[in-house]
Amino acid sequence: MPEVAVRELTFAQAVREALAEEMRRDKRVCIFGEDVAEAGTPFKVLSGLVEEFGCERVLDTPISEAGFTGMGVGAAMTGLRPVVDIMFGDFLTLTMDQLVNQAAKVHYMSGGTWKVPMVLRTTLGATRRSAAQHSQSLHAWLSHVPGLKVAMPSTPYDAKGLLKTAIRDENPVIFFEDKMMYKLKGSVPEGEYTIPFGVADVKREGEDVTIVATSSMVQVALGAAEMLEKIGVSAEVIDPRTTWPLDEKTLVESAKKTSRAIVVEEGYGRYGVTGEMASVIAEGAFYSLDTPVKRMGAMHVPIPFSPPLEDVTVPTEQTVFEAARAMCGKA
Amino acid sequence: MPEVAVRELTFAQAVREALAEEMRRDKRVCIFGEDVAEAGTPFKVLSGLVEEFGCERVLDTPISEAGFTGMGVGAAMTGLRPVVDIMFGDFLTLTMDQLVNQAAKVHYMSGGTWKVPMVLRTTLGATRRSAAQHSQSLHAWLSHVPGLKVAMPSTPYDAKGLLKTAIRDENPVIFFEDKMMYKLKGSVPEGEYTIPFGVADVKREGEDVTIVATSSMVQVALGAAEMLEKIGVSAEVIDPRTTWPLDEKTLVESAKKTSRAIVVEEGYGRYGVTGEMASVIAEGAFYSLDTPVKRMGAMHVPIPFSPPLEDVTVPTEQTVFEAARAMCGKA
Amino acid sequence: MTIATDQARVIDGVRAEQWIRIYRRMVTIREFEESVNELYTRALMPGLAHLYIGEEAVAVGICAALRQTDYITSTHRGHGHCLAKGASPDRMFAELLGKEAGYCRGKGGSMHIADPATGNLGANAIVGGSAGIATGAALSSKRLGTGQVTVCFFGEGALGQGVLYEVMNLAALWKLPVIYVCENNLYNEYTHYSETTAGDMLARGAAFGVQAESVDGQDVRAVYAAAQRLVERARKGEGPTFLVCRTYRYHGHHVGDINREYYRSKQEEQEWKTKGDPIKNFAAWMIQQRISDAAALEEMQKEVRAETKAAVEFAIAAPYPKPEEADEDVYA
Amino acid sequence: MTIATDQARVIDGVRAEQWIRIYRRMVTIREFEESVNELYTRALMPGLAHLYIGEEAVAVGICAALRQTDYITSTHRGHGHCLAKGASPDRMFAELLGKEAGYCRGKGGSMHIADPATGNLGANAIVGGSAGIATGAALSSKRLGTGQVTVCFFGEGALGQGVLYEVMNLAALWKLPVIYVCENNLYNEYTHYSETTAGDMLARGAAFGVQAESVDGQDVRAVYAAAQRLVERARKGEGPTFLVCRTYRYHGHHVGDINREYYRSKQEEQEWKTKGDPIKNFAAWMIQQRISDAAALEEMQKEVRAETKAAVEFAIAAPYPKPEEADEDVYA
Ligand SMILES: Cc1ncc(C[n+]2csc(CCOP(=O)(O)OP(=O)(O)O)c2C)c(N)n1
Ligand SMILES: Cc1ncc(C[n+]2csc(CCOP(=O)(O)OP(=O)(O)O)c2C)c(N)n1
Ligand SMILES: [Mg+2]
Ligand SMILES: [Mg+2]
Repeated sequence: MPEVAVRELTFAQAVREALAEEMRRDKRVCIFGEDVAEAGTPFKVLSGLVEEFGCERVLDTPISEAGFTGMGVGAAMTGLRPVVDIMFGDFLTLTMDQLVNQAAKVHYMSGGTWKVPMVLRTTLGATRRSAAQHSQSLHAWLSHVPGLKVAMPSTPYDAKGLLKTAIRDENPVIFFEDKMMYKLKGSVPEGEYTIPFGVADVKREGEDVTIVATSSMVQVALGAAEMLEKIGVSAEVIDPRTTWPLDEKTLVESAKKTSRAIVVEEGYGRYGVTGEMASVIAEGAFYSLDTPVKRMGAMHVPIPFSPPLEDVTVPTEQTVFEAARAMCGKA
Repeated sequence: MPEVAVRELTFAQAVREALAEEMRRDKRVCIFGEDVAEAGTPFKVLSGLVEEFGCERVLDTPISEAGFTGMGVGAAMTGLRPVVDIMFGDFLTLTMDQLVNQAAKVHYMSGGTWKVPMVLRTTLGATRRSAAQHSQSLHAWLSHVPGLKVAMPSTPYDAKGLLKTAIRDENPVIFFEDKMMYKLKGSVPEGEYTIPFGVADVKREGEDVTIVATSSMVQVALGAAEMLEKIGVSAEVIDPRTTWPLDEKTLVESAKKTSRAIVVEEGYGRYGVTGEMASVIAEGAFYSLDTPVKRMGAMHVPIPFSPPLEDVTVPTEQTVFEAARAMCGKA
Repeated sequence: MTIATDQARVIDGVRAEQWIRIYRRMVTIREFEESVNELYTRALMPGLAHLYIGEEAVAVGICAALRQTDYITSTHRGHGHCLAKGASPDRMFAELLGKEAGYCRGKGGSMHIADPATGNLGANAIVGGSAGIATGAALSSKRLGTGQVTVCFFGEGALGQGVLYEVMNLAALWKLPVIYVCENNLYNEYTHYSETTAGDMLARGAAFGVQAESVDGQDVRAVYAAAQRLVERARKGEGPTFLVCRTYRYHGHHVGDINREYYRSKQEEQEWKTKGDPIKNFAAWMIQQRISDAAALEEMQKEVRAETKAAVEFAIAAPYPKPEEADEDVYA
Repeated sequence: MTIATDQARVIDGVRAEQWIRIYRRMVTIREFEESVNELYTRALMPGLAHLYIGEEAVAVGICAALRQTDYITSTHRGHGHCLAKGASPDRMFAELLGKEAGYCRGKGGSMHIADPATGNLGANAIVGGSAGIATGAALSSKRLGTGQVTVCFFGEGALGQGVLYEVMNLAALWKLPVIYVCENNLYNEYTHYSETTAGDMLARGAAFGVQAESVDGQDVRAVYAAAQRLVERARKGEGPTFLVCRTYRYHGHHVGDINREYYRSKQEEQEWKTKGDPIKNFAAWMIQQRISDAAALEEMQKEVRAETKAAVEFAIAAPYPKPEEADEDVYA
């Protein structure tokens, strides 16, 4: 095997590299969204792409989330591979009809004849002091909908590999990036790799408690695991990487092994991802669990602006650490 | 106490009576939506209201779900008590920004100064042979969102009492009616009553297994309970009536008593209501459960048109019966 | 043979066979829909359906100007569009009855007929729901240089949906080969369009940079002429257009909408049927122009009727999908 | 005292005090926004903010024609609207710093200032997000017969959002007392509006039956005159209007948008600032008309600056809300 150079890239760079590689590989791949071209998005994630691929393939749109998402569906059905950019995950509210009544159902309703190989990239995540309409993590909604796939990378490495898989998938994929992770660095090998959907990644092995986390909460969980190690608790951190398809087996097996599980999520705690994953574990590891699965999601409030308020609405290394410590009976 | 006449009303009549009573009581209450006036909606739920209250208070709108839902928010903030009619729950996709980024957040974002006393009535439920865009049960999405309340009546009695409470509530309430229940009859006392939110109703007492169900699935659960009785299984049927606020205590206490629980729902089984309720029970009744909580939701597919396909996508008396029987170890 | 048409609607170079094909398509749609109504009345069809009777000239006039590889998107009232674009009645009926042999293997039903072979991107049960898809298809054609044109059919009720204006704006900005065809049959379900539509309909295209015009939707020759012009324009890369077709649905909003007098008068219905019938008027013109004669047209009608009957029988006899198929086709 | 204005913009009966009040509001906004920028630069403000500098004449000209009980809705770039409608700078700064004393108890921040006392239904961080709310408020006023008028402010970027047309159509059908004020400052974030807006802007109102006009948004007298006319029209029950104000933002899209040359030239910015400054031009006119003189205006500016400074200090000193407040105010 040839040696593969591994570099440190930021999360944003990894996303950009995945897009650039796929656009070089496949002329049908194109990007559209607001301020994606010269501006390269407000987060500068796409900087440089319009220069390389031209404004025929990187298209600035009006502020018409429903309209251009719908166009993504039609374009995907007819030969392009659009990557639609929705600047903030909060604006998914405007695209739900196109995603749920159209994109997710076209293949099924047409008896399997039409396909929608489209990717919709958007953000999630709070603590940016952006208040209630720019801080939500709404991935539970999309995970609820058959016909969609949902990817939630937690590292630069995963971001690149999962995005390439998403672009090559024949189905609509919603790709969530935590806006607070764009500057996070991690090693990313040069050259080609993809990461299959539906395969959880054990980010850290452990024996005493399983922490299942998604997106940036994986980083939080890893931080908590370090703290736990210092008090003699060995935490296993599992990242499902895609909420749909969901790798139930890995979640369940880990919980069986540790007999304790916590689900950490930045989406709202009620009627969302924590409920699903906790149920899967509670059912699959029923006879092994020492204690109920603990769910930690965002507080059931619109995200407040004020820092001291916002900071208490989402799980942190400290709160995860404390929950795990209590669960493991360490005072 | 004066004797109260009890009549049999259909679910649709109960809804209409609640609206008529509230409109008589409070001049600020008004209705808007598509074909709500002379047509009285395609389901004829509102027939007669425009005749009594006039077209100033029962307003036909263009096909602009986002627009008139948004107007509901503004009207509610400024002195009206609008009841917005969204013909099919599937069209909620078009209103999500107005409901989630506006209605749900106005009170909070304004630091408690503005209020949105608005009701949005819509439908859920499959098996009407209406295919994938007219059959969804999307209440999990709204239940996920802080700032909204969600009511899901299962009988004519509950429909009337919950709707009156919804109209008097100072918050946005999403009110789901199963379109297949509109002709269901049940006794409804004449005159004034309301039903508080967040109080589950034990629709049938039992000892061996708890069946938690919402909306028309309560009727399915009751049917299954009858079948179970014949084989010597005593099922308790619990109807939370509102998914938010959720009466966790009643769910948990019942499961503690019976040591077995099934959650039956017409929403999709993944990342939705079954996960939430199963988690609540699995956690609260952890030390009492004999067996994992069983989740029964709609199959993870867009609802198909063809009757033999559609019929297998949602729980039925038979499938609930079988699940409960297996759970109770009856062959 | 080239036909000289009357002053108002000159279309040069249309051959007699083409007019006859057009006529046959219109009759096919009418017969199809009459059978749907009957299937419903006989309780043989699950659910409901929205009949296209009265509006045949629109779908047929437009689709006659399209190539097989051109795209259409359709609506809840979509049977006419699908047939006009080339769908065959037997598989359509099979779909309406929820049978495996249907265009969607029974999964779509009346409101979701789709067919890649005839460029049918799918009917859509969300009012305005296909505007994005149609515009996106036009983007593909432009980017891939295929020369295809997309027609987006919708009722005037869809003018209430904002997404339509979002994509019209985009189509104009990007000069996409898409034609927005508004079928103004006067009613959004049970409400007259004048109660739901302020301002000027044509101005709604123009305001977004989309060239707008209107046409008598009961006159297939006029529709065809307009379509040819707009399709050519689109194919040449001159951008999107908006065509409002004035038409009328003879039946209820759906097959179950029998008592309509609270929203429209019997007299109004009668007038449209007698004065504005697209099939009768076109037949009269063809006879007058000696493109055909009464006997030949009657013969054709009989043929179509027999074909339709056979298609219905095929569909009734066809098997249902197996329940296990419910979770196939969710993912590609 | 009645002022004779120049030909093009006759407003009879405006008293000198009113012009002076208007001027003071504009200066207040400018000073407020300069301080916001400074708070950001000094890292004293959490998050970002979108400055209104350069556009003061629009908010002030419009709101000067409104009563306190009239409603407005605002945008992400909302400080100017809120102040023009009567908000006080101290509680605004407190909100921007996330303090308990802020208009929203710190829960809203820069983009969500709301205030029932001044009829401010709230700023909105969803582009186009307040169009429904504004139109609904107008429905209330009409139904309850209160005579209130609602102004819906938005940037030209919001013209991309379909919901705007949905509610314009409704406002026209129901003749609601609402004025849609489009602030065309030429840019949607980092993209020139000509790349996102096809057709004709004014036609977009007219197409939905909403009377449309445009005005020089840098000339507060012109804006005020137009507003008075449209407000009166709305109050008389004559229905909705659409007013496009041509204006310019001097700073970046938000406080962090420093390097702007990839989307607009320094020269363009310079031209607007020198030729089109709404405050300078209005000051010159007031002096020329002898409504005030340079010394008095300078004095006023000093006063405003001192008030602003005090307001900033108030906000900096004010306490944060307690973390336990995070789950208060979710439900009423
Ligand atoms: C988004 C949405 N809202 C409402 C409906 C219910 N609905 C179905 S057809 C219809 C009227 C459509 O009128 P129009 O567009 O004029 O088409 P027509 O039926 O006249 O052909 C309505 C309101 C729907 N299917 N989708
Ligand atoms: C629905 C939605 N889409 C995108 C954004 C991101 N965004 C914030 S401001 C803005 C540009 C707005 O331009 P315009 O309406 O002209 O207002 P201006 O900033 O020029 O005052 C965009 C795209 C948003 N806040 N909401
Ligand atoms: Mg119509
Ligand atoms: Mg702008």
